[in-house]
Amino acid sequence: MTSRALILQCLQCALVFAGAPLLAGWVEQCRAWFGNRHGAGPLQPYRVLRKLWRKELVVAHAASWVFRTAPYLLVAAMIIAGSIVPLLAPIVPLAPAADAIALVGVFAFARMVSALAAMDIGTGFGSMGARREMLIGFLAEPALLMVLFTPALISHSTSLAVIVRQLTTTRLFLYPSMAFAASAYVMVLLAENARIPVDNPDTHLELTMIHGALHLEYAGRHLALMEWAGAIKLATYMAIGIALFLPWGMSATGSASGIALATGLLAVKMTAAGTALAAIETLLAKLRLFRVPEFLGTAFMVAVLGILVHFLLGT
Amino acid sequence: MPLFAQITNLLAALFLLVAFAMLAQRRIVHLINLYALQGGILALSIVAVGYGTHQESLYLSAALNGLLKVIVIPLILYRLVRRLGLAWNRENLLRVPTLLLVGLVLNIFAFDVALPIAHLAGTINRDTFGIALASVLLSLLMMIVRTTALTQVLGFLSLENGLIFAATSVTYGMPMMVELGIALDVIVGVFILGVFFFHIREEFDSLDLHRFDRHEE
Amino acid sequence: MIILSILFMPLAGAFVLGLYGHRPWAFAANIGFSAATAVATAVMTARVLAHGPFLALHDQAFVDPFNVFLVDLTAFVTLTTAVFSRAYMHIESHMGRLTAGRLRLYHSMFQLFALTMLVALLTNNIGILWVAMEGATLSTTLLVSLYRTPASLEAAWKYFILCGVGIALALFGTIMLYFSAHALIGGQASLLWTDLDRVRTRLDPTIVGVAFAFLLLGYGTKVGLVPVHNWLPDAHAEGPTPISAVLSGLLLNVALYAVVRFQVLADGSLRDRWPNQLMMAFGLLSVLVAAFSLARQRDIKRLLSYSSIEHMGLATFAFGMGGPIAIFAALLHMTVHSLTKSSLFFSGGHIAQKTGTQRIDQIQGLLGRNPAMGWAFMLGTLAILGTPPFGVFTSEFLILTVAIHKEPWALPFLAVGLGVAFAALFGRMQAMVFGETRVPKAPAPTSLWPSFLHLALVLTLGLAIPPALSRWYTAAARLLGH
Amino acid sequence: MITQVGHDPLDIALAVCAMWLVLAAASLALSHRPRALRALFVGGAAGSFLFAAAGLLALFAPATHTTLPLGLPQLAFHLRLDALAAVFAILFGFTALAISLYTAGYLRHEQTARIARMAGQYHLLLAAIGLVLLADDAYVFLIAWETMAWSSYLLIISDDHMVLARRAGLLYLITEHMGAIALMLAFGILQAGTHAGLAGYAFGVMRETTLPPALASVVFALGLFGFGAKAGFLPLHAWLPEAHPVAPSPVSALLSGVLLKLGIYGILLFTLELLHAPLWWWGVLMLVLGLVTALFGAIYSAAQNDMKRLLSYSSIENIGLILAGIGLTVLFQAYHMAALATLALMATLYQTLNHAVFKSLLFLGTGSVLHATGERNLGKLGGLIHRMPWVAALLLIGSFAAAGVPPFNGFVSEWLLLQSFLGATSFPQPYLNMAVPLGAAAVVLVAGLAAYVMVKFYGITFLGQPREAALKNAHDAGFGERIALLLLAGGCLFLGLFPAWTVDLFRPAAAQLIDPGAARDTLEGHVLFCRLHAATHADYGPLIVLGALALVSAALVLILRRLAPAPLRRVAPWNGGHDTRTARMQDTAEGFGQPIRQVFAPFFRMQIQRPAPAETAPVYASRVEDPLWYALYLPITRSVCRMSEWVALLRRRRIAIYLLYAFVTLIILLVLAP
Repeated sequence: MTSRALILQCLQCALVFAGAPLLAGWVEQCRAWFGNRHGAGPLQPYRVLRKLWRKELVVAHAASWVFRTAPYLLVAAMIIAGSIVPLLAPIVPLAPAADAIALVGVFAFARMVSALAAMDIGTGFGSMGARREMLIGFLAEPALLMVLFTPALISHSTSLAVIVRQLTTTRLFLYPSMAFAASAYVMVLLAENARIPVDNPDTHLELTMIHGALHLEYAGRHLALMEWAGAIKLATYMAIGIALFLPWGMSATGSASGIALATGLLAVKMTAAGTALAAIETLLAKLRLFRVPEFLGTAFMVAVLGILVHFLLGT
Repeated sequence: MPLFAQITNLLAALFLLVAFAMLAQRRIVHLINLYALQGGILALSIVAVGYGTHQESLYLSAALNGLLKVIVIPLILYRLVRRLGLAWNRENLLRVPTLLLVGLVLNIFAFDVALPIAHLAGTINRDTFGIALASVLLSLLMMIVRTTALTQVLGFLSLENGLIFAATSVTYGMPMMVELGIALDVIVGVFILGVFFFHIREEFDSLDLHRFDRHEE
Repeated sequence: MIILSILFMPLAGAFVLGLYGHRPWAFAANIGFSAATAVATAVMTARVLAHGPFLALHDQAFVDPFNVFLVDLTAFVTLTTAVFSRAYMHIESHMGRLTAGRLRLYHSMFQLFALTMLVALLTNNIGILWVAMEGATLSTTLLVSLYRTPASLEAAWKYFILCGVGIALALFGTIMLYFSAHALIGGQASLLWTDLDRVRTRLDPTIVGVAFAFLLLGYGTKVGLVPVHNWLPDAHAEGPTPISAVLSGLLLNVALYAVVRFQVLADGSLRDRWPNQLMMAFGLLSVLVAAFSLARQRDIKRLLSYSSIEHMGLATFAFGMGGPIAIFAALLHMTVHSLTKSSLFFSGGHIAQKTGTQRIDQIQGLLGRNPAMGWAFMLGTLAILGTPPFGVFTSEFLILTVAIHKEPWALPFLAVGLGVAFAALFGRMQAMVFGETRVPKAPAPTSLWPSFLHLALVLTLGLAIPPALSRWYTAAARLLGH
Repeated sequence: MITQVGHDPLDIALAVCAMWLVLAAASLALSHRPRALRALFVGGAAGSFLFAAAGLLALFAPATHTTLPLGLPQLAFHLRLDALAAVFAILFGFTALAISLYTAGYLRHEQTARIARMAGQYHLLLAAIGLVLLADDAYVFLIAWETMAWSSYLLIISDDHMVLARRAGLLYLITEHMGAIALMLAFGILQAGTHAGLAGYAFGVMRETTLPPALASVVFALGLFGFGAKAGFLPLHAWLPEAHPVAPSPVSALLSGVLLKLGIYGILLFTLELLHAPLWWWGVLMLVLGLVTALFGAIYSAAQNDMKRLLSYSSIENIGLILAGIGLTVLFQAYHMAALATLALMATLYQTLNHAVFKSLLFLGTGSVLHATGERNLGKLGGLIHRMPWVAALLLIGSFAAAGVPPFNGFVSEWLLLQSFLGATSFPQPYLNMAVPLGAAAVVLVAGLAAYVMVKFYGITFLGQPREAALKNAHDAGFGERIALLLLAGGCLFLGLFPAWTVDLFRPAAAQLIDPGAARDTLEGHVLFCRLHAATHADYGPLIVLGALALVSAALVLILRRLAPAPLRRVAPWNGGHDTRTARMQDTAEGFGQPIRQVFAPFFRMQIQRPAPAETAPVYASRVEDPLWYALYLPITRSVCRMSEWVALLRRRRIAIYLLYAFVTLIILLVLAP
């Protein structure tokens, strides 16, 4: 493990940690534009975070330590996830900690923590949000795993770094199976990050919200952490998608110039992905909760089709 | 065929005839008479066999059987019938002709079973085996169709007659010790039955067997 | 001599107790005579162990590896039953269910019954065997109707008629066998089993085939083989419990012993597997019918008697299969069934006595008030159902082993029979032993140690078979299998 | 590696079994001294520790065997402690250690008679389990196996005054007995194949013999049925959710933690050890059966409202996953893919060990809750984290472990299992290649559902507000119980964080069952992570994950303290402005399960009681029933009843009829006579 790799790892951590709100802001801004609104600008999340930071920390009487530790654990889990995905180069010293499957596991861990925290106060909304969140979780996870299986089968490894190295270092090769995987992945991403059509990130209306209900009792710096964790999660999912389906342009060796190029390319890809996400959200309408299984079931089927295509057409 | 063999065969035929008659008889007193008659025929046939084969022990056996089956048991049964007040009771037998027909079929069946065995037999009056088997089956049939305890017992006793008939006429008699044992068992059995009848009547007011089939699962 | 002394003890007992059986000391005397018989059999056993099998009384009596252990078993179970009967009948006479005369009758007939069974086992003469079996029927008829209730009279009547007819058929079979041997041996010896055994290959197959049909059906009635088993549940349920115990534990064994003796002869003569197939068919049918009947029983002793039918069926099946292991297993099965079933009748009898009812649905929660009774009954049930480490498991294990080798077609039937029997019997047992306590406190002391003693023996047999016993079984298996 | 062993591990294990028997007997003698009786459990715990230690020693020593002068004339008791048995011995010893300690504390307030009864039966059960693992011939095995069944039955109906307990016990024992009959037949066929007479019952002889495939398949099917009855996979699972709730909690823990695993042990013994050449379709059958069972268990556990029922369905789920793992192992083994077979076997064993530890933890925890509140119904619990901080904290670990999320132990086995699914792509049959990886999706779905269930279990029991006033008086677990829970939670953490070390425990077993080379090379690793070299390459480092989690959260806490030192203020919950003074505003257990019932409605047999609109005290209740109960168990019962009715028709209440039977039989016999 070289010092360059270490530097790269730190850079990546910082990038994910600090850049995630920007991405979230950009998506919001695009949605505003698509909705014919001005929008508050891509930097708005930072302002919100700063405001929450300063606010008094208000906690319900009934809250136990589960409630209070959850925000920290969530952010930590998301940062771990974000630092494992190859962002700029397929050189990730932390990669042995978790492969793609473990990454799904880390997200599941975070989901459980947030659901338990939401149930801690004992309010109706909290437990409702928790059960809906868990519902989406167990529906989305099989689909996500099937998505990840396609590249894993191609590269004979579930390690993201290995997959990306395989995809970037061989000459440009179009895998038809990956097209299926990519579309399934987008659907999973929408569900997992509480986006339309599964959830509406803008509303705290009880009938529609899923994710928002989990945050309902949080205030002050806790809420800030929760929001930040959400932003990192979105960024990480985007990063995974980019690493798997658009890995070109990453620096294979991790040289300074390569990294610079890769960073630039990453910014472009992220911007494009954010715009696309906003476009999808604007074009679609929110589904009823019990339509979500159908939606995710479709995602699962598409991912399975991807695997079958892989077997049929080979590599 | 020597004379004694002809006599034995004749007695065997009579024996079977009595068995048929018992199957069809309705009145208890007549049944007992028939039983005594059967016992007599049995004793006579034992004498005939004993004479024909020069076995003195068979005379003893004949005496034993005659005493028991012509005198002792019928006497006991008469006494029982009188004390139980059953003397002129008659039983409702369903369809006597059918019964006799079934008996006939049984007869044919028994002869059919006995035929190959009889061929092997070294004894002279080998054909009586079929008759013994037939009378055993007829007695069984009689037990099945009878509905009172006493008549059932008569069927049982007649069954036992058939057995002894088989033992003596076909095989020229069992060893004495065994015969004595069998006789002892029969007499004890009849005594026990006698005791029984009183208890049964005490408890059920009747010797009709239908009455006491209600304690079943 | 020794055989005479074995037979003398119960005979003397029958006489003495017939005169004084109602006295307070009669209970102990009953034990005393049984103990004396047991001692005499022990002496005989020692002699057999030392010098091997022997004939006695002008060849009319004999002891070989097959009957020696059954004689021991009979003497032993008679003794423990006498011990049990002391406590049990004491309570019965206290409760006024028995008059002095009946007590005399009971004690006398108990000894007489023991005598007939010993005679049946020890005699070499198949005619005497028949006489003894008939004697056993007669002596127990009186015992079954001891209470003179309508139900018991009915049961005794059924017992008498059905077994009487059965045994009459057996006599017919015996006569035919005698007939077929007469030409070969001639004279008195044609009834001696040892002589018949010598010429068995030369006996005429046609006659022996028919004779065996009669004998199997006849003695099978006393074994309790389906479809001629119908006397058995009634006789067991209505008589006094000690009699149920010896009926199930001993009489059925003795009857099966007789069947097997004849099977050996028939095997030798027929040389096809007809006798074997017949016994297997009867055995399997008994297992199945008994198992399915168990599910509908409401009376505790009736329940146990159906289980007896099942187990005798199993043993018959095993004898039918033949071969050293199967016969070994069948002998073991007879032993452990006898011990376990009498143990169950001991505890079941006390249960019925304490609760004042034999109806299963009125008994509940034995474990709460009378733990010893509850445990004895529960462990006994487990044992009889073939649960390891009790000995019944061992024999069933061996029977299944042989069945897999020789008669795989029978396996589904056996499995269904064993399974259904387990579910039915265990379910009934559980309802009685567990649950809210409804049982009143014991009115008088009980005598459960015979029950536990039997269970301990069965447990020992399940874990290890003593070499001496195993040698006997093996020798008997060789004797029967040739 | 332990090189020099003072005593033969087999001797130690045997001595421990004997000691348990002595303890069982001692409970009879001490039946009036509660303190001494409870001390027996501590003795039992010491024995369990020794047993586990013997297992550990046996892992790294060649298999030892011995015979005892008991048993049948030609078949003495054969005993042996090999690597496979050693793995299960460790599992059993460790779990039993915790459960024994727990029980010693748990029984504090019980009646003496009950303690005595439990002490006797419990130690008998331990001895029987130990003997099952040591058995090396079918006779000992069956003796121990059935003794285990009925002694555990007695424990299940410890509360025999409850009708439900009796029903459950009966169902359990009948199922077990049917299984035992099947096993007896299976062993019999195996023995018949050896042509060695009774001596063929020794496993040693069976190992040397190969049966023809048709017979082997019969043995396999019988074995699967027999062991399945114990392990509880579909459709033999029905006893599980009935028996666990009514049994005393330590017994539930032992049932779920150890007894079910012995079914797994048996299947491994049969498929990979005694029948050496598995056929591919066995694997597929077990795989499908396992996945169906797992899904069934997961879905049903989400719909339960009783703590222990929920956990027992979750046990069914885990058993399903384990069976799927065995199925994969057998499938790989049938095609001689040693590396993948090893991987799948390790996943199986890992899952087995994990489940033993975390499910015992959860059951013991529910025992403490039950003790403290007298309540098993989730709908009447809540907020116990404040009253029972120890139990709550330790059970949180257990819940995470059961949910299968990193860095806890449940995830490791799931990861290994998924990796082996991923490897299932180079079979000679293309349809297997396409179909088997889809199984992974089922596994993940099950894991997701497990997380759902655990959130429900933990959240409703420990979090939120108490749903009943009486809960305010709940007390935390006592000392003995706490030690046991700590031990098991520690086990969860150890297994979760040190997969490389744990896998080392399984290597000897994999070498024994599959291939020594593959066992050595398939998985490697050190303290930080474990690395896979099968068809796929991957790493997993739970310690890094945990370290990073701890590091980042600690850093965040520190930084935020410095940067945003706003004070903390306690207020009433906001709840979107709605009233929160009553605990009834919270989700009920039924409410929490509603999405599952909605999504999986076709799988359930449901009865829902909806309140009328005008009702003043509205009650909503739902009852979920097992369709298999109606599709399988009741029809069987009915057909047995019908059969016995037919048989009862033979009883005709007339002597004449009985005579007729004899007569007809005689005629038939005479006709048939040769």
